[in-house]
Amino acid sequence: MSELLQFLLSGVTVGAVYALVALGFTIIYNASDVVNFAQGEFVMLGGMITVFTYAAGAPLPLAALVAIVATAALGVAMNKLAIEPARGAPVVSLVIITIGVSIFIRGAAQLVFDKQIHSFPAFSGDDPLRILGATILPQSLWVIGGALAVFVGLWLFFTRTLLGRAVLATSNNRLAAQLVGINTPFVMTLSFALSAGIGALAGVLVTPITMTSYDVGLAFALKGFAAAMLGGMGNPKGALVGGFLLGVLEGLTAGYLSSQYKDAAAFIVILGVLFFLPQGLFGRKSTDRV
Amino acid sequence: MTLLSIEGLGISFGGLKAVNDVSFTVKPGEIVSVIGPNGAGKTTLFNMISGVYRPGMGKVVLNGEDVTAMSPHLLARRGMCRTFQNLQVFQSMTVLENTIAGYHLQESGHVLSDLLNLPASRRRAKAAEAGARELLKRVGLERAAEREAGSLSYGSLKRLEIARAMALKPKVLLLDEPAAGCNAVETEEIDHLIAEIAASGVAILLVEHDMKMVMRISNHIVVLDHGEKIAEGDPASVSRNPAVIAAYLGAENAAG
Amino acid sequence: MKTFLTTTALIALAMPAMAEIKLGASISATGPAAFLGDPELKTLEMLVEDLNAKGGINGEEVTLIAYDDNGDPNKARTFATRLVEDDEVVAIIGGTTTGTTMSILAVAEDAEIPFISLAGAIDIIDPVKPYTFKTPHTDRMACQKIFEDMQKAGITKIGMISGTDGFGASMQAQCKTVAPDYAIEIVADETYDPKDADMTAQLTKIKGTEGVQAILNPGFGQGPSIVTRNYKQLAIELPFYQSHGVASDGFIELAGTEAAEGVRLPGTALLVAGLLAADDPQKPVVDAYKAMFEEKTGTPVGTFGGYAHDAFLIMTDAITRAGSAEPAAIRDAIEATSGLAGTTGVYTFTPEDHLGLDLTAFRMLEIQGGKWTLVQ
Amino acid sequence: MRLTPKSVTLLALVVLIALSPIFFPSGFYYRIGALIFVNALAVTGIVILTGWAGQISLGHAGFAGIGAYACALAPVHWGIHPALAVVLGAAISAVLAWLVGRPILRLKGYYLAVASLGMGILISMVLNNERELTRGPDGIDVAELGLRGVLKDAGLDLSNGQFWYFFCGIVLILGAWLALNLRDSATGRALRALHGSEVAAKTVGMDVARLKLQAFVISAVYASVAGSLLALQNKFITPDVAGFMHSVEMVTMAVLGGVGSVAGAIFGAAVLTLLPQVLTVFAEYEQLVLGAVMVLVMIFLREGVVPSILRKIRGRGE
Repeated sequence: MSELLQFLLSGVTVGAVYALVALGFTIIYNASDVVNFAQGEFVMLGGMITVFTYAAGAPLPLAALVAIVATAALGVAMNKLAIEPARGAPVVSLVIITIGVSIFIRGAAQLVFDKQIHSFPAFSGDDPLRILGATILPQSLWVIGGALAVFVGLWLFFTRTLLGRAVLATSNNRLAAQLVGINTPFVMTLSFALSAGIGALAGVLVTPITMTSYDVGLAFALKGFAAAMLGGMGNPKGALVGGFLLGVLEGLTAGYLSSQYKDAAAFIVILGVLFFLPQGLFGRKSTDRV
Repeated sequence: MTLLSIEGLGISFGGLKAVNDVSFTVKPGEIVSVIGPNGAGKTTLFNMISGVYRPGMGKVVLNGEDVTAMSPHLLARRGMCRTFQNLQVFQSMTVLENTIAGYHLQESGHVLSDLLNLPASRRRAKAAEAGARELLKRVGLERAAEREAGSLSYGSLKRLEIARAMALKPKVLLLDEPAAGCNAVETEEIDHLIAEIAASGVAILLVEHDMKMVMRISNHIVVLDHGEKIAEGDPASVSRNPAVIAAYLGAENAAG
Repeated sequence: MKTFLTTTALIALAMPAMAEIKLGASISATGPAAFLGDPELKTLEMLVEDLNAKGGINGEEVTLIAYDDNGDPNKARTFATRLVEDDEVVAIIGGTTTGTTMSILAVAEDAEIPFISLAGAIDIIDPVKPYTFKTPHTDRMACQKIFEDMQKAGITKIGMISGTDGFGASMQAQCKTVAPDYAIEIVADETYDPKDADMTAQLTKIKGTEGVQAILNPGFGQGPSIVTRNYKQLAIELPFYQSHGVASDGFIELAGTEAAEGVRLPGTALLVAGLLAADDPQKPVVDAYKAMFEEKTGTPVGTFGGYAHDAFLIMTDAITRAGSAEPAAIRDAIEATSGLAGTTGVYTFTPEDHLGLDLTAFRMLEIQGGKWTLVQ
Repeated sequence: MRLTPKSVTLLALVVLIALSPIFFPSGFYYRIGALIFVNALAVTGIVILTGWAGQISLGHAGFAGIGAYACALAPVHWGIHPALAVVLGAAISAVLAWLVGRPILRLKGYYLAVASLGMGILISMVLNNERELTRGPDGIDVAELGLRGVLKDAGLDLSNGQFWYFFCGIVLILGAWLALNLRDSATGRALRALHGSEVAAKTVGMDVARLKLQAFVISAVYASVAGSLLALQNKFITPDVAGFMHSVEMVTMAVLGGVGSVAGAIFGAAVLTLLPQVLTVFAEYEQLVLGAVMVLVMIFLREGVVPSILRKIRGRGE
């Protein structure tokens, strides 16, 4: 029983990491239909900038804030320099562009920072909390809490605020959005800033658990992408559920079947879900308009 | 002798009945037009008949066979083809290639034969090209054969779509607003083309806004409003039908 | 395409013409093995500079032509071909991973160019190939060293949790092969992906396995640090062994002093420089390298940079003794190396042994109070 | 004979492959040439799948992995000649593509991307984890093809580098010929048509699902043969050949050069294969440059380098 609980807690910890990354994908996708494969690099930057700012003597909260703001600014720059100029390009070109940006950021990070592995102290210490014989680190609660908070924030943003609806409107029909007076360039800028900021926040929260180095981005991006697609791209609920589902699946597979093939189990489930629900669990259904 | 028979066809989107219980028939060589105000459900009806949407109720019977919700490529094999209101040409292919694409069923052999460029593949490709050039001549596009389809004018694209559909030698041809966006001269050209195709024994089902054209060429007219069939008959009787006049006037008043 | 080829040709030609002895290197300075390759490349560059400042070898300057293979074996093979055919080097150092090493090895053997590898697998030198040598202990030796220690403590049943990267997977396989020699049974065998965030599921499974007396974690990078923290999180009381893959101060820092307490691993003299006896043959070379590397890079020395140091040391020693920069002469001189103290151990090559180290070169270390200590 | 674009491409390819060695300053360039040809072969498959049929795959390296490991394993375990192992690998890849393609090709855009990504990761995971069979991440030796020896006995003595240069070159010419045949055939036209408008393709009788599947299978065979050639040439292979980054590399080569054209694919393969060789002096900046090139080409030469340049030339000519 405590074993099962431990597997679940392990899965939830990992799942919260995936969910946080997946949530970052949602906003940019909603505003521009672009799946940003550089999202993982935002997570890396969040961790690395915090590490180096903290090492330079700044208090941890300030270092984290610097990282989030700097990464958000970088997100805006990415939009202006790489995404806006490629408006209307086919999906495969956009995939290449965002992968190109991610390779670029990684290349820059290895020059600006270093190639070592880094970490910083957990926010609330390292003493594990015990629940019915199973344990969880306080930092995991920070990550889970972060994922939930970002989810609630996004959900309120998209459903309750004018700006959030403007983002959705821009995604549905850019021209129409412009016609009703939505400042679409601003919406795009905002979405990239938010996505990058959320990615950096994820990096800040998970680094005490997973550590960070210049090349952790790709792994985050792939798992976050998979989680987001599992849930249905563009839907914050999908990202949250997809992330936790993926994590718990991995935890249970590692615990009960084979740790070697836990990633396989995750991808087989994704393939299975897409077979029956081609838009993911909560994705928007689309019909051909002719 | 009925070729195509629509029996009680209907569909709803999110609880809203877009088309409800529509029935009519088309005979070979006959031109049947479906008219109605904007949003009456004409294109939706077309999409159901041509297998793009799955109907919620009713049947489509082609040549005595139930073909309801059958995939468009299987309908094509059974002799049904269509054009699109919002143009579905293969933009980055040449005009000639677009037309040859219409010969797909006659032209396609085994993929290995295509890879190796075997004589059989070459022969079929040559035959398709010859046929396509002939068709382009018929619709007056032979001079544009090597141009990229995306560079053609709207009217030319409409004719290209018809040429592509004719390449299939269909028994039933569904034309969704073939004259929309065309000027008077172009409309008249299309007008003639349609009459010619019908004369060769093809059953034609037409959605069209240009009332003059509809009245001129149709043998039979079906009128839709709010997804329901409100009238049907020859052009003269339909144009006198009070329900039809009310629907159109109502629509125009609402729009105006 | 032609213009590109000419561009490469020009760049190749633009290499300094004054070079006397050309040494080649293909190192994984970026990519998944950058953690290992980065200090290796820095070490080589630093040592070449230092050597030339001291007047080179037999009065001749040494030029290092180093390529970064990203840890991709295919690229490594291409760079090895380039080193041999285009740069015409007399010897090659490199192959950060076993995969890249195997690629370079084929080229070097074909061209009869001496090659010293920095990777762990025993397959590299077993069977012996005429031109291939290596400096790190084999992963099999690491297993043996650990199992020796376990045997002393009366441990017979262990659980393993290994990384799925080349390093972890190779050591996992070797440990399974040699375990019976030490009457040790592997009762639980789990793995994790190098980028995984949490290994408590695997550890819980091992912990719950009947009869486990100790746990061994072969791997490198951040994985072992996370495993170590999870170990503490789950309050597992069993003896915990890590591999030489994490033998650097960085590991203690990342895992945390508390979690790392009591962890044992087979390491090299480099980690315990301060604890070496004054008459230890390795002391001078270890102290010198540690001082130079830490001053130059500002980062603590690790086992992997030490491998590159030793390869360079063996190579330059052999060229000096050969009195010639002919590949065949260098090869013969390397094979005749005897009693040469490096950071990893004291090397003595023979025609049957192209590793030149034995188990004594490994020192069993234990972390206590955030410091490495020697297990007596 | 009329000079069609097809014969121009093939002729240029033959001339380039035959004459380039005249300018090689050292034997190393044969190696680079052979690598370019192998990459170009795999990328030609991507042109068929992505350029013509418009379907994305982020998992094609998986098929390269199957081709490569067929050559590593079949000769050892079943005593099959390496040349036959290439065919066996291609057959396995084709069957797998056929089985996997049926469900996943129903997906569109990013959903297809993630599904193909999953497929590639599963293949690479099997190669990494089934140590008993594949010897795991450290890689496995591959048998000698033996053709070079046969040629030598026949009086044609080529160095290892030369042999693989010309052998891969000939296979590439063959692959390009097949692809160009396909392009202008009924199947190729149908693939390009369904890319333009799936619904219109259906209405003219094209079996869209079947066509996509054919493109998927053909491109899988291209990737598989490329993987085999790489393994045979290196006489050693690791699971990296099936890794995600290799899949991305294939797509990048195709898109940079021009995903709609075989010539573009070959150009893209050449550029990306040469890039790390040109940048060795600035190895630290390699990633930076690669990333920047990817972004800039996609923004300023949207259709890829070759088609964009051809269009400019033609535009000026008119």
